[in-house]
Amino acid sequence: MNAWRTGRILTTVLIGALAVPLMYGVLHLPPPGQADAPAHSNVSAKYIEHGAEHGGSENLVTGVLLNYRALDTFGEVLVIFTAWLAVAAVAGTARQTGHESTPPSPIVDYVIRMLAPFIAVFALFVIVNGHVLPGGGFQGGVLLGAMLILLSLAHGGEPVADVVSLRTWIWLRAAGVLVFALVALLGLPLTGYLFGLPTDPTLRHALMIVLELGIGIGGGAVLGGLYFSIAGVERS
Amino acid sequence: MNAATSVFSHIDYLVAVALFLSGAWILLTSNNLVKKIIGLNVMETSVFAFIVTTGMIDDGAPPLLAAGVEGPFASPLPHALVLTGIVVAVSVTSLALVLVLRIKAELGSVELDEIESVGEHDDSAGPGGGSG
Amino acid sequence: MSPIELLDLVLLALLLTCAIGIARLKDLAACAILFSAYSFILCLVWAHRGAPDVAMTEAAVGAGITTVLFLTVISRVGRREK
Amino acid sequence: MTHWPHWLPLVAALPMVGGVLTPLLFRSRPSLAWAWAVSIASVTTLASSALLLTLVGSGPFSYAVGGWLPDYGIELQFDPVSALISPVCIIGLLSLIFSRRYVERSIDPKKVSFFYALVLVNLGGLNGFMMTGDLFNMFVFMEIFSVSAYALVATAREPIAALAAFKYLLMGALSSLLVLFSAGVVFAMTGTLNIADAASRMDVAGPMPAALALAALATGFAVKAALFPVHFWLPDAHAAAPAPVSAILSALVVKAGVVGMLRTLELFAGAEQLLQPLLTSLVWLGALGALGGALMALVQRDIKLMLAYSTVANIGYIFIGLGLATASAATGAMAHTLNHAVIKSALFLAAGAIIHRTGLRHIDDLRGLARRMPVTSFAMAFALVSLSGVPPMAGFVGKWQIAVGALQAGRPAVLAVMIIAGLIVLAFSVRVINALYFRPPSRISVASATEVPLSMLLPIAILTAGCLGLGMTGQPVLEFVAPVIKNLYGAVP
Repeated sequence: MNAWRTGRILTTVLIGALAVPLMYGVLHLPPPGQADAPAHSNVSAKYIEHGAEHGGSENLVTGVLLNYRALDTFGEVLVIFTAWLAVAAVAGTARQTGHESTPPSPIVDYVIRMLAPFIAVFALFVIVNGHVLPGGGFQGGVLLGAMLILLSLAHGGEPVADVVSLRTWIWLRAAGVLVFALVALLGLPLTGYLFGLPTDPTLRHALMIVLELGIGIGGGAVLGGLYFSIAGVERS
Repeated sequence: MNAATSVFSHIDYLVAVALFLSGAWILLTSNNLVKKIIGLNVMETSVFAFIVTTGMIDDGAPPLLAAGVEGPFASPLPHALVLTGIVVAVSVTSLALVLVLRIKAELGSVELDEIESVGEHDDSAGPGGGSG
Repeated sequence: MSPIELLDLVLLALLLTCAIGIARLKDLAACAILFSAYSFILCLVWAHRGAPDVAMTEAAVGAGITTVLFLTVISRVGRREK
Repeated sequence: MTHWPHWLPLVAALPMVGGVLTPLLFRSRPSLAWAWAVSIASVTTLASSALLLTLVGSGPFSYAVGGWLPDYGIELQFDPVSALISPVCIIGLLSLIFSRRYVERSIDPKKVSFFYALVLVNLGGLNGFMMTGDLFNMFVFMEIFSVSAYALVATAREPIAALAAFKYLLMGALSSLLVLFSAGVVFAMTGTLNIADAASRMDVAGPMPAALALAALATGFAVKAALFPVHFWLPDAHAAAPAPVSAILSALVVKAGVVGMLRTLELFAGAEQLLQPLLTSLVWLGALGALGGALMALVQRDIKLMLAYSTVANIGYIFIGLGLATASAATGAMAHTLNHAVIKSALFLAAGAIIHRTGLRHIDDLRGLARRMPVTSFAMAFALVSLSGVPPMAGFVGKWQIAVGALQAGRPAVLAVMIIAGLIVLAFSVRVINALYFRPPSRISVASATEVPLSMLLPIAILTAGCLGLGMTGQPVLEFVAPVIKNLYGAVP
């Protein structure tokens, strides 16, 4: 066992030694919160200045995500779908029977069933109001995913995974990527660039809502799918 | 700006780096695969904390241009980066957990030393064994 | 030292204790729950830092989904770290 | 065809969307999934060759995604470094063609459409990573091809594959974190994520944070490229993966780390005093990697492990070239990045064909195979000769330029290490050729083996022809890559 013990001590010393240059380097960065630091005076200043009319949304973060740096968000939506692809490729979609999950107490069951619609409405609200209030596609998607997991905790997973066929689940999970790809292609005729949103406010607003819904529903379905695969309740 | 105030003004960066290193310590020294993944998550959230802090501004408002809100706005770019990063972290974590489930099913354990000792016995056939 | 800055320091200290707690605890379920608390505190810190979007996502993902995934795997893999 | 710039983002987006559609459309029809994947990959290859012609014709060009200029949005750029996209597409297409028969036996039929989807998404991520000029966008594309690579390693049926994928995942996640951390530091220093813009503002923030960002970025990409001290995740992952995946990993995914290191040098070109220690450490780590990788390859009994360690050795060669920072060494390194991709994918596909037919992985068990599988054995032997750097072949071009660069930079010790490593590579190549051709068969499955079908032989044959072809056309490749040197190293001796 002492080999393992010395290994631990060695790593502790290595990480302790690593701390010094890291902290020293970070100390020389401009202090956080300084108004004239480069972080606020370069690209971010331009976002804040022209955010509303260019980005098309008061919530600048949504403007950055969907308009200025749309390729990042497309990559992002693809990563979350690839995670489900990976989990399905490794774990397979066969339903693991044999491990019985203890049924929760009726109180928990009732409360979750009561809460679920409110979470869904709140998630939809967060998705649709992503350009005015803090929120957006990701946050809504995560809330939808959390609702799916809560429901499957209450009902033991199988009924929730069986609410729609696996085929529909996969289409829902790919919603984010497909919607984003369509809107990106649409950008070509409208703005002459891929991933470009038109400058006409109402059309841009509509496209952003479509993007948010796609990301939200896609993200929620994928996160639900990840839980189904890990808990072994995915439909085969 | 003597050393004391500079350390105090950079406290957020220092805490983020400290969390990064503690996450690295958990990742490197833990023997249990699930514990390693938790350490990986601690590291990831610490890098996100660092990036959000770069966008922070003293008594500034969140980057929402609602009517009537002035004053310096926090920089929206780091928030967009961290949103993307969080979802990447979930993806990597869920793949890692599924791999752990498969390792447990096929190699019988999630403790690294037990798995390695299993590895030694049938190493004569090389990692691939007979099949392609 | 305005009370808000004091609160910040307390939250940062709590973050560090959570990380050390995760490092030292042998019981994986406790580590997962500590990680959930760690995410919540991080959500509070970011909400104060003027980043509501990120705070909301971190709370829902870090404390919600990741912890549930950990607990599901721990329940099937074994709770005690050797 | 007039220069249509929109091919640039499409070369990345098309395989990704094609990959996402694969499980949707063909989950229960594996052969259709294969046909779909091959058609998507071939369209992408045509697009990338169109881009290559534009680059050769009218020089590097950039593309503002969404119409936003770099000071607002993300800028994609197509320069000789990102010209690696066309070999990526070609090798990806050939691996996909090869994997039809191979996958039928080695992967569970229900997961075949997921396999092809992951390969397409991986190729799309690689294309995107090599063309983007934005630090955070590089991180996102890096995650895309990394997550799909971890899963592809784990699609193999052996139990060891899951553990190898897990170790690969931990190291890959660590390297992505370091890249993200340095993107955060660069943003805090310069306020922008665009590489060209950040490079021009780098000196405003003083040397210390720049050194931190450089160290984190270089370490992150060194781990992704499996440079010497942080290479230990590669052999198990590349050996345990299915053969077409090993070809894609060793030939392409590892080269993304090299391209990342080139972007790092581009970002910090202004700060010479910071770059000097990095370049010298790259030379020595590369030299140790070349020697260590070759030695480990020599002692391996499993052919795929041998090829995996030889990848570590060749990555060592490439980083020696980048570290020496002379014009000929750096162009040699970039040429070797391309040549090694072609050689190593030919070797892994040939090894996959042998394993597919005989089920044997040990070199000693493959004795006398040449009589039963003439074409595959000839391809394996031909590519091994090319790997050891015999003159007219592709392996020689890069190594010779790096050796000349080592002499120019006055580093005879490095040259000595390269020669020793080259001899060791020759030794294990001769050992395999000797086993294949000059020894009587010792296994029934070798004696009864038959040649693999055409869909596996064609890609091997094309890549083997490339081993010679790239050797012949070495000079134009070197001239093609030369203009990048100036903005990598600034003034270069």
